[in-house]
Amino acid sequence: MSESNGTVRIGVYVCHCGTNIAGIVDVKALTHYAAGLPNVAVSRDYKYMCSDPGQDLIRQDIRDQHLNRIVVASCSPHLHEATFRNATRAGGLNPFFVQMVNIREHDSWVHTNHAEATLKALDMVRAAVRRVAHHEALEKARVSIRPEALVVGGGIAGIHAALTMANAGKHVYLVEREPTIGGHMAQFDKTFPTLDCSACILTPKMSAVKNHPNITLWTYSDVTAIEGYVGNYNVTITRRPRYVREDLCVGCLECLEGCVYKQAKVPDEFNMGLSKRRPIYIPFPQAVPQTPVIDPETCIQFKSGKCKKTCIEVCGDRHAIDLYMEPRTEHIEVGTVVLATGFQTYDARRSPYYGYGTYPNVYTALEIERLVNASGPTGGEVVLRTGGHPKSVGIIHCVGSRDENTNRWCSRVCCMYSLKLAHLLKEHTGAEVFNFYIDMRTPGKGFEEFYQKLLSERVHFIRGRVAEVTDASLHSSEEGRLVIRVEDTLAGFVRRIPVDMVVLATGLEPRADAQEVRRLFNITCSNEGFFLERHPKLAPVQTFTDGIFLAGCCQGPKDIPDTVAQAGAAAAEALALMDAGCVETEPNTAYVMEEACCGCKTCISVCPYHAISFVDEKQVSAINPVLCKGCGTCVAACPSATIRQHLFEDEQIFAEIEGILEYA
Amino acid sequence: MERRLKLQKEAEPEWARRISEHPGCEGIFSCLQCGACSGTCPLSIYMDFGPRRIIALVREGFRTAALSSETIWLCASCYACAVHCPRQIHVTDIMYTLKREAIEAKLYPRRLPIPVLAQEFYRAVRSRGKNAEFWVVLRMAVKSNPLILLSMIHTGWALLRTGRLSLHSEHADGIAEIKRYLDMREVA
Amino acid sequence: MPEEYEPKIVAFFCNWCTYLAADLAGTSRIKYAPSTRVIRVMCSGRVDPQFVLDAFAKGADGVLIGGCHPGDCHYQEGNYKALRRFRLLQRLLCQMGIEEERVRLEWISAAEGDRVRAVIDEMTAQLKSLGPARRSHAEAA
Amino acid sequence: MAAYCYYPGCSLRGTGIAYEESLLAVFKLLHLPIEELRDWNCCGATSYMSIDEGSACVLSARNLALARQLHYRDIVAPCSACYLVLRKTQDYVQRYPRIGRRVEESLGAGRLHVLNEVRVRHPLEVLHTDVGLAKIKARVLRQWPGGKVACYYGCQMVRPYADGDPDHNPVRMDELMHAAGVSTVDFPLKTRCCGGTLTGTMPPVGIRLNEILLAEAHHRGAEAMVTVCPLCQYNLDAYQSELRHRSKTFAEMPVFFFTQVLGWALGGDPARLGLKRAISGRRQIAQWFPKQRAEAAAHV
Repeated sequence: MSESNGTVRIGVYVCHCGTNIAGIVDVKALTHYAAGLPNVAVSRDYKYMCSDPGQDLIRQDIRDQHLNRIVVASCSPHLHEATFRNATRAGGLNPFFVQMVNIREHDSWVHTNHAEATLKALDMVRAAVRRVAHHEALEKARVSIRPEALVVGGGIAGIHAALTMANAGKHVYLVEREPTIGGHMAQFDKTFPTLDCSACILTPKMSAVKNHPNITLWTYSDVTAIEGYVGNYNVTITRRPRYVREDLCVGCLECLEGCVYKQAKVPDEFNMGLSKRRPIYIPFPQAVPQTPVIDPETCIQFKSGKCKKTCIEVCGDRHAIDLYMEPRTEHIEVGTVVLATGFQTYDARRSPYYGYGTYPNVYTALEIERLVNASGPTGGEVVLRTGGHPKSVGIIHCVGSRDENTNRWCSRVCCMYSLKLAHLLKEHTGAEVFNFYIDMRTPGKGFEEFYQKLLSERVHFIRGRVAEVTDASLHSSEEGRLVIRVEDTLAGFVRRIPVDMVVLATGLEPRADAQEVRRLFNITCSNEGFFLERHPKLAPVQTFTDGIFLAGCCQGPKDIPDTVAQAGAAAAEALALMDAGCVETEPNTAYVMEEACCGCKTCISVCPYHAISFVDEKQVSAINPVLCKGCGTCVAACPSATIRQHLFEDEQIFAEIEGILEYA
Repeated sequence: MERRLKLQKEAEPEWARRISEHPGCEGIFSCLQCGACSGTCPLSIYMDFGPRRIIALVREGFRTAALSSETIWLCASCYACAVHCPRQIHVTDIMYTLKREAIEAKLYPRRLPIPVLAQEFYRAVRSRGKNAEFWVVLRMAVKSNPLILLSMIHTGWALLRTGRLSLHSEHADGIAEIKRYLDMREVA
Repeated sequence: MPEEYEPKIVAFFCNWCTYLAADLAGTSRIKYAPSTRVIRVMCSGRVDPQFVLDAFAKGADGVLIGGCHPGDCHYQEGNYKALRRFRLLQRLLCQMGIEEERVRLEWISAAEGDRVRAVIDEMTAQLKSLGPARRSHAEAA
Repeated sequence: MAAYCYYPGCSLRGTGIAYEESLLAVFKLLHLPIEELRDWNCCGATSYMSIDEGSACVLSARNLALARQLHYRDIVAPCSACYLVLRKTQDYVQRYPRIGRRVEESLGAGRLHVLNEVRVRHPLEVLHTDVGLAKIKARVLRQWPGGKVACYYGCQMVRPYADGDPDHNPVRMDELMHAAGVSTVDFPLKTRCCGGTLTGTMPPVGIRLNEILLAEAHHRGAEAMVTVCPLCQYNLDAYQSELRHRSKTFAEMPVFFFTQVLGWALGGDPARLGLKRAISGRRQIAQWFPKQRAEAAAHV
């Protein structure tokens, strides 16, 4: 190859990106200018450099023009660096002789003045031309990938991802925080738009998880630490004590009846507090695992130590109840991670004008899911908190969505689940149902048809954001009821509509601990607080940390079909990595010029990966390239400038600085 | 029968843009038309358009319709809409801006005493530095709708009897200075 | 072209947060002053004080270093190292007569495209009011 | 202790004179030094804003600058409109350069920042926060002779510059009433607008708004309403006889300033609390505060 000797011959390729770049930057002038820069042998512009003919230009020129350096002025290296490296390799040149110039995201898309944008592009290309001359041939290192996967979160996303990978023969650890898997989907009554029973389609999958030989399920557990890197993550999981041993419990549930509390007294989380449970409980009848859990906050024995412990009596010689259970720590090694930690619903108390928490007959949508459910707290009978059945119901959309004062985003599922609840409430009670919406969003298979069905069921649709729910009446017809005040924006006047029940379609938001989880897994959140995907279109389930994938609502609100599809995609990406068995890593590691090292050990203290050790015999530092992640902090910290970094050599960066400022 | 067709040539998009540059009016183009403002407003039920439709008129540039509306004058500046708006649009400030524009363009509805009151108040404060409730209200009534006076006799008497109505109009001591301040023109 | 003084800022953006934020500003079509030229580094911890001195010596009017928010560093704590180094550097530059507004360290996460605009626009305005950097001081370094 | 700077605004010298009387009495009873701002001028209120925004801010700014010049830290504005306009001016001169320039032109260059060095306070907040509920409770000397009251906060004091009390459901006045031994009713319309000047300009509309408020207060079991704003008090107070003429079921009730209630509880001289300035509910007032009792009480 020509790279090691002889003169530097650079090819510069300026991409138009249609009009994305060419509309602002004068690409002809840029190409012409680049041609005149030192060492530039070829300078070309092309409509789409990333297209096959564009890449062919590079391949062809490497061969025909004996190029040994390539500069591509186009988009972000995060998008197409791999593309142009591959093209370079295909042309017979080491792929690390490429430097990209980001004249789209960093130039044409953010500036409006043609002259200034072009000037900036000239500077950037000049810097790259200077830099690339200092590039060297590098080889990618290979890291092996362990065939085990970790799935965090046991809602429908986590369940589907775990089953997919387990079915492909990989061992999967599924970690769930709650005492059961199932997530929010287990709480839903029916699913839109088909009105399948949510439990009927979910519980078989939950059982499949339990029975799958390739799945280790840890519920009531948290991931507390993760170290390592793609293919080789060391994960620590803390399993909280449920005080009932999963290995000994047979799931007879006699202990529940045996509890000294003959009346259940504790608000039932699964039923959104609409029913009570005992201190020893299982969240719902189909819970997986079928092992009860004791809540130490409410158990008399834990609170006072003076309980008759009838649960233990009932359990008898099965000895499954162990009040001295301690938290257990598990250490596992996995190659990939799928995060499926889900969402939380908006706290309706944050919108006090809708009266949630003030007026008993104001409900959240999730409460209604339980209320209409046949196995719910009322057996599916819609009974008001104040007693009786509602004759009219108002469903308020966009509570905690599309609102700068609370959450800005559209939660995507509320229109459809509100339609579903409208249908179910009408079906269960025959009540008159009013929907109050800002915009009706039904973009999905069968969704618009469902909307039509609801219209034909004579459900009222009033376009307007509700101003308030009040019990202050203006007329005898309103007395003792809740009045919804809203501008009917289509009819063009303000209306007061008395109802017996108000349902708040609360939005979806990131979990309260999303930021901690993000830090734990070293990934990023979007402004809203949902986990950020690597690329919104081209890498929607990847993160910026290799080997960690996203599934479900932790990445943004979505409905069940989309969640399952995304979970499948995340599983497939993880499987692709694990099946390949190894991955190439960026050769941007640091290395020590032994002969110049003064042995001061400054570098050792700054390395977060313990990749640097001190070689006593030689009195110098040495860097383990497998552990080095390529941050370059030690390079900057080294007082004798003896540590260097591949791909980010000092000369390369100095050349870039000089290139930028040459004509300044 | 009123003809309710609007031709696009009647729209003044440049005016809309100019309005959006006034303090508090930045939000007109991000309005969702959700109606939270009109629903919250205690006075929208008396208005010809209500705040939501006023925003719709303004951002589409229907200047005359917006400025000659009664809606903007019925706004009592209670700020309920501004606090409730999911786009945090300062609806009250938009109303103020439109009131000023309407007075400047002399498009405000003449029968309405509210703009008259505003102007009388403005004059009183300009000349005395303080408001004189009695005289301002009296002049407003005389200029707009003297019949209002009839309805006021009773209240006026009650106020006078309880010592709450001052016929004397107070001056601020620094009135000369205040006048000088107010006469300064805005620097470009 | 108008003869208004246009400052030139050399920016060192970390690969994982600020560079991505600048990419996001692009995909969101956020507009900002064309004063900045970005050099990509893997981590703000890689920014050697010499790079900054060199930039001033070669005629930069300002240097902007962008890293992940504290606690969010892709490399755990490289940004803390950057911060410590930055404080020393700022003192050194001050002694050399380079105003402290000319060098900035900002934490900008990958989601904060608009913050890229805000920081660059603000810094550009400040540099405009300061006028061109006195190169001689930096050369003396 | 630095004195509070008292900014009466025009209404407290007219229709709201009872507010001034009772406010000053309460401050005196609590030994809070308060001095009237020398040479104050009108804040501009909503009407001036409707004609000329820049000048409206100039008017307010002059008061703030005067207060600062006299080294006051807190300017107490009892009228909700004054309170809002002063705060809005502080906000706008910062937020909008155009307004800042207009104000600076009048005040003199470089003096804009002084406007925000004065804190604009509502007396409700001063009594609730600076004095505190415990202290007020400890100083209560008289039992409230009337029944339950409905606390009505109105609009401009709670929106948009609420200063700590939640704008949808403010509670400070209710808590002060409880501290003074007065029971309050749950009043859902506590921040619904009274219509402001509409009672004068569009009487049917303005009076209807007040009718809704009064009827709801009555419906909730209140025997009186308590207010924090001279305009609210006037609107609720002045048109009740008209409402009574229109509807047989309408029940007249007194409308107090919160400082009148506090002044009574703290043992103030009833003659100096402006109780006689009420237009409506005079029968109840005469019954609750009979002459002898008032005189006897004055010597507590």
